[in-house]
Amino acid sequence: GGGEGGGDASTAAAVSVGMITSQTGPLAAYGEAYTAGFEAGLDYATDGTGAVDGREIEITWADDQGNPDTAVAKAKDLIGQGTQILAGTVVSGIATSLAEQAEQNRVLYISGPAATDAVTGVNDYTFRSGRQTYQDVATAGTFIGDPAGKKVVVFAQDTAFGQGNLAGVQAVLGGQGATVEGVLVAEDATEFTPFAQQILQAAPDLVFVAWAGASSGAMWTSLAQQGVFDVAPVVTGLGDVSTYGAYGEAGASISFLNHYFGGASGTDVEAAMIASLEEAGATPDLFSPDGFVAAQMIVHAIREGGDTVDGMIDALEGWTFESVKGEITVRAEDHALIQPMYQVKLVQDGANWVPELVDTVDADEVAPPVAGE
Amino acid sequence: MDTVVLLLVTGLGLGALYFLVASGLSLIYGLMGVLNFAHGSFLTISAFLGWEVGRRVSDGTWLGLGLSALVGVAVGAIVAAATEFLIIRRLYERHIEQALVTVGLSLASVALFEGIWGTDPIYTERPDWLTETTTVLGARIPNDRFLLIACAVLVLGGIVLFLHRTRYGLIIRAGVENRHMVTALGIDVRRAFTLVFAIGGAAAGLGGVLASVYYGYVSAHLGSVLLIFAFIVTVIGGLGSLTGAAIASVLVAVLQQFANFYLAGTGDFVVVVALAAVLLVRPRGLLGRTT
Amino acid sequence: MAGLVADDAVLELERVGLAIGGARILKEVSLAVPAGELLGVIGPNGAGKTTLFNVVSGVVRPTEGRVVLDGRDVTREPVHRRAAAGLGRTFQTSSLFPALTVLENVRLAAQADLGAAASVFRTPRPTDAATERARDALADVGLADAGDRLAGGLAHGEKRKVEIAMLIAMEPRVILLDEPMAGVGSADVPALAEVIRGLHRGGRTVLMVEHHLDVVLGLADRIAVMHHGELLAVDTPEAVMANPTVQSAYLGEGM
Amino acid sequence: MSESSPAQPILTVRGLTGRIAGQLVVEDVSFDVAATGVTALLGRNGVGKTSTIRSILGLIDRTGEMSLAGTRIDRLPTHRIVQLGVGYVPEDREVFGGLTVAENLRLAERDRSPRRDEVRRLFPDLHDRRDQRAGTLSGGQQQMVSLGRALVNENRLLLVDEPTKGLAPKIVDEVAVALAEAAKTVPILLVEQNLAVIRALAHRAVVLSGGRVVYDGEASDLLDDEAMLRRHLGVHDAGEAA
Amino acid sequence: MTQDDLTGSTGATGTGAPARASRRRWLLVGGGLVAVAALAVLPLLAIDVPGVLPGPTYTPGTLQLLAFALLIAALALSYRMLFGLAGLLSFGHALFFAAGAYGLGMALDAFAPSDLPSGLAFTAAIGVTLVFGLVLALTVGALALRVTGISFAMVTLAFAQAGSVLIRRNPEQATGGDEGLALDITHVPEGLVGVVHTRNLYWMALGVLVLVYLVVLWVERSRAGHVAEAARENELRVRVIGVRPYTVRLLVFVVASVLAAVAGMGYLLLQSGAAPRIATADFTLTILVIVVLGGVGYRWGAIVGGIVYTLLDQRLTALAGSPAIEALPDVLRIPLSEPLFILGTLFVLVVLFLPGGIAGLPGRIRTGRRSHPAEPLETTDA
Ligand SMILES: Nc1ncnc2c1ncn2[C@@H]1O[C@H](COP(=O)(O)OP(=O)(O)OP(=O)(O)O)[C@@H](O)[C@H]1O
Ligand SMILES: Nc1ncnc2c1ncn2[C@@H]1O[C@H](COP(=O)(O)OP(=O)(O)OP(=O)(O)O)[C@@H](O)[C@H]1O
Ligand SMILES: [Mg+2]
Ligand SMILES: [Mg+2]
Repeated sequence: GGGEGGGDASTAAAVSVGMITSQTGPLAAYGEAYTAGFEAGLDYATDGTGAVDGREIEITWADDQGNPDTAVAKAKDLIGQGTQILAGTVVSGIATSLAEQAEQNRVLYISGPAATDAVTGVNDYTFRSGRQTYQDVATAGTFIGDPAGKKVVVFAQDTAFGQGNLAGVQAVLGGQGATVEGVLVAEDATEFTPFAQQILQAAPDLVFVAWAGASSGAMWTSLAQQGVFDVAPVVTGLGDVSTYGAYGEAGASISFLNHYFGGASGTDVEAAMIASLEEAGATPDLFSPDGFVAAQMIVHAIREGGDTVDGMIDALEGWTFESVKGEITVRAEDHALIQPMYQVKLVQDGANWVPELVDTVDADEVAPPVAGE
Repeated sequence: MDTVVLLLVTGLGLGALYFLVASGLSLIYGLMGVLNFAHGSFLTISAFLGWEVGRRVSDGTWLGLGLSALVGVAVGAIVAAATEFLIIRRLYERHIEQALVTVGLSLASVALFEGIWGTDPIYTERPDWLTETTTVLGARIPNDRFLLIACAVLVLGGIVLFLHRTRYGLIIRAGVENRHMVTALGIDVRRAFTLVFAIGGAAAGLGGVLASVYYGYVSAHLGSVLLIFAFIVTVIGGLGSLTGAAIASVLVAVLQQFANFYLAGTGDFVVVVALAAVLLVRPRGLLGRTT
Repeated sequence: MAGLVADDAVLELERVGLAIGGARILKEVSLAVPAGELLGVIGPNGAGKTTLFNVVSGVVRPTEGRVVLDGRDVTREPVHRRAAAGLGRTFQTSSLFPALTVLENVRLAAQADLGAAASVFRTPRPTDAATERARDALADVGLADAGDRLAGGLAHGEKRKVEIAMLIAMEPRVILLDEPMAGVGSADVPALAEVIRGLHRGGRTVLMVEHHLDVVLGLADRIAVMHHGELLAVDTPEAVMANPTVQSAYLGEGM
Repeated sequence: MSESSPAQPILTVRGLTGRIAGQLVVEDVSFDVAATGVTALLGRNGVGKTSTIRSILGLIDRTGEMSLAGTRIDRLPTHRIVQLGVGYVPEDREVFGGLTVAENLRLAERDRSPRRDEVRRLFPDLHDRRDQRAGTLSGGQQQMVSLGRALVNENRLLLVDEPTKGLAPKIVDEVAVALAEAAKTVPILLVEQNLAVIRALAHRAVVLSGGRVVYDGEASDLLDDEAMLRRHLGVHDAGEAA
Repeated sequence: MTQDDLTGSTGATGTGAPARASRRRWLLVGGGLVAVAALAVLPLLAIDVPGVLPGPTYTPGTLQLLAFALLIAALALSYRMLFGLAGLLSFGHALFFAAGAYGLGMALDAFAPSDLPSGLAFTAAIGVTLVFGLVLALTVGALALRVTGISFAMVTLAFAQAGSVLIRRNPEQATGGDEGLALDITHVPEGLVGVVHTRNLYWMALGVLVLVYLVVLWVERSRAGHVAEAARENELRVRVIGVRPYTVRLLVFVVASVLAAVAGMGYLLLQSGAAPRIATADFTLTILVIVVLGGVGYRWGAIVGGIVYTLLDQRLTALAGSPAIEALPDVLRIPLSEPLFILGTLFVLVVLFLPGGIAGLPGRIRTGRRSHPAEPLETTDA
């Protein structure tokens, strides 16, 4: 640690950063990957000192338990104790609550892997460190070449996540001339066979599946059983390592869009991150870059921000930097994080399934339109 | 046409799963007045242990599945009997407290399962035949639905016979009404009640293993997902009526399928409306006793 | 059938019948009870006496016939409406609110006519009218000191008395008593009989099912005899006792 | 009629104390039930007669010493006591309303060869209603089921709590006859408010007052002594209800 | 159902020796006032209770936690009235809490574009939400109360489930679905926004609790309360006295539900948003757990339960992540690092060995007696 930088430390006060993420609760595994990525990023951005220009970064970790009430309470506690920067959370609902707190209390907030589009452009104080739903959807669009005249069926759960994906596809691919049809399934539904039938009846050119949660195994089985893979390419987002086995036999037939998997980008920064992660006994995973980027942004904000929120916002807006996935830009207008995405397939390796990169999708190609315009 | 067949048969399959959970629930409630919120946990633990054993012996084969089922049934019965013996028994006839204890148990056990097996679902292997389909009247029906239906029918028949053909059945039915009087006739009623829990737990255990086949995973929340519907089915069928629970299971599941498909995913709402409607017309459920 | 009905009848049954799943439990029971009468109802076990009371009080709806209270057809009215119209009853097995105190039990009955909706939320006071009425009613049955005990902890005979006290506090005009003496110790029978006589003397109409014949004979103006769901006879105590069917079906040899 | 000498009571109760919810309902009660005939347990409403019987059976918390034919029963659970040969007719009938009459009786059968014919002879009405649910029976009919359940087995002792409550006079006679007949073979502890029935059946009487025994002796001595009746039972007219 | 050990006083038994009773009453009133006053000055003091509170009592984090606890206590109190007094075991109480939170949130959203004066718009939003809660309660209550006992529980569960699904479905983008609803602060008084004003939010929560307490007290002491209590014991008997239990129950149900909605509104303001979690059956179960933990027999039991539960939940989570636990062997570490496991187990133990809940503890110690109010699950219906 760089704790003993005597003279400097006495002139420049420490900066307190509040990290709120799931340590327990349903998304604890994501929280863990994010946390590991953050530690690696902090190491990288501060050259292992944990300090910026001699100023110690004091990090307080708080567990949101996947519960917005807890998260808000923790945030208020942290803000009350003088925290200037908040970051974190995998849970979209918590991210929007924290964004709200950031605005009410004028602190900087850098949201975690939560994918909701709502965080982009929500207010001046809120930034993001991961990708957003729109980027996922746009990546899916890259699988059918020219969408004009094609028919796309979105198969999703009838939740904010699923609806967001449908809206995204309508905006992205519909905007490019595709006919988009949604097959939305009640979140609690357990029987997907009839819906697989419904997809078949629609005679699609591309099936986009946006699914979260435990029922995905049963869902994929149903699609395979009813022969959906025989009629059109099926695209979906590739989740974290633990889900690779969830697709069963169907895994080989699915075209995956992907935010990140270990080894996807091959950049130097990635190599540094993986080395750092492995040293800490962790493995790179879907949300490792989000944590890494968050650390980079925080360090940058402290370094250039002049200790005021407005200064930090100014420092981050429009900032372009090298990160795990390559070159990343914080768009000034709405704080969207412009970054490349990946096309991936799963291949069987013994008893396991492993991802294999098919193509990298340019950051600009999948950049969301400016929010609020 | 084939869509209708598909909806019907898959509805029956789902109904079978509901029934496997509801049968134990209904039995325990009807006979002992205990609203058992821990029933979902019986199911979950059976599914987990069944899976652990099955995969170690022979993953994804009939032998493995058979073993899982056996272990599931045994675990369900033992855990349920132990629950009754160690906890419920101390609160005989204090029905509210009994229900409360089971609430506490279910909260604690789900947390414990999460601690042991993690929060993510664990995907399971099953025999190939079960992942294939059979075409019935043009509809491609997944084979595991047939397995579910067959098991549910067997369980229904078995329990009905037990209750009406055996002395234990008689004791249980009497003990529900007036435990003191049954003991005053020289019968150790507590043993009968433990037995009821064991039977209910065994049905849930089988349900747990089959649920893991149906969903393709085991997770700490497997039981809670099914429990609410099992409750609804139990009430619609008439508390304590096994046949009622069976009929209601099928009705609810089929209704749910059709509503989900044709009425824009409104299956859950339709079930709620059905529950309210049935209770308003027949406050004691379809086959509930009318005294 | 109107001819049967006396002008001053407060309670009339017109060809009341009840069938449950093929079993005819009441058959064409017609009866008119004039105001102020104490009518004893006797009959063998299972004759349908309790069922008759259930039909009159609205707990069970008859499958045939009409129940007329004060000239008004109440056959389709629910229990609480009939009670509010002045019909009180007790049950064959005591039925109190076990977790409330004796006084609270009786006070509930006293304040049953809650009056205007606004008064529903009014807080009862130790001194309000309903409480006074409840205390008086308890004193009438000799339980003045038992007000603070929990009703669930009373012995059988005491429960019976509390039930009567609840009736007194309700001030109904027509009262149905289902075996008020059952389980009451011989020592207390005369006192309880006196209480019932008092109920009646106040001008109320009382119907009483009772197997204690001496009590019935001592109190009743007329006696109705039921057998197999039918009304065999309604007559003066002397005439009923002399009736040979009553002798054989109900009284037996006597001890 | 006396395998065991009359000096050997079938049931001895010493220092029995019973509580319901912590409240004392039976206090230091001691008495014997003779090995033959009917012993009456008397007292005014609420003195604890029912509670005494229920304590003997272990249906409420109790302490004290009790033996049935020499076997200590104060630590046994209810069902074990009953299995020693005790028949119980509870105060409020307590039939199983959801079961049929036949099922109620079948449930009570403990013996290898239960005395079904006996019960059928005593209560022919029950036989006709064997498939009716007991909950729909009239009060008196339920009382018969309750008695039938006790009489269907061979017993060493019957505990009978107010068997004639709510019965029509004719049935009261019949029940009394049935009990008298039963008493020829099995000793009975009988709680009863109807003094006429007591007079006809009981040999001995135990009177409770305030949870304690205040009289223990010959039934006839008690019934013939007006002063004692008045004092213990509050009865003014001993010849009542004759 | 035996009512053997019914000794728990529900507080509605106002008889007894009048002089002693009135002295007791004054003591209680005085004690209550002191307690409220003590709670009210907490934000001005710096009391630090390590291990129980996250920091000194004036800090926003602690005040936020305490305010949350007070609102949960208010909700529990309203539930106790339903369950403890009227014996109505509802599994849908969360629905009304959510109705308050989401109702106010959506109303504020709807009024946001209007240029009404803020004070007026805020009041109007509250008014609209109250009416919404009332209508919802009347509708659900009128239907659900047609049945009793477990069936009632299931109908309320089903309605709450429908409400929960509806909220998660995010119809017309109105509820925010899984992501929850953010509070639109356009018309919210400035004093209730931001961490610097956490103190005001705390006082608001305290105000809600006091309000709910007074209303509950009033209902329980009223004739309607007595009838509801009696109907819990023996429904047919109440009808024979001439009262329709349905009406009284509906009354209690509606009052309890509207109170829950009031607590829900407080929750929205405190949290600056609403999450779908508060509409789930699990949340109702949590309230039930709180009420029982505190002691069904006592009004203040619900309050104590609410506060204890919230603090415990928070502290156990802190404990679960602590190094001390991490160092334990698996058999101990796994259960101990799951706060819900500990809470669930604790709850089971309380029900088994402490039937009166926390509030019953003093009485038990005093008399050495068991006391637990038992509610008949299935009321008599003919
Ligand atoms: N649901 C039912 N099904 C068949 N029979 C029934 C039903 N309900 C009541 N009964 C019969 O109706 C008859 C009348 O019963 P009720 O209780 O009115 O008799 P009662 O005259 O009050 O007798 P008791 O003096 O013994 O109380 C009885 O024979 C009873 O068995
Ligand atoms: N469940 C109970 N809870 C509290 N006290 C009770 C309970 N049951 C009975 N008691 C009390 O125990 C005492 C004895 O009651 P018990 O029923 O044994 O009297 P009894 O002699 O059988 O009266 P009866 O002649 O009326 O049947 C009564 O004073 C009563 O208050
Ligand atoms: Mg009768
Ligand atoms: Mg008695």
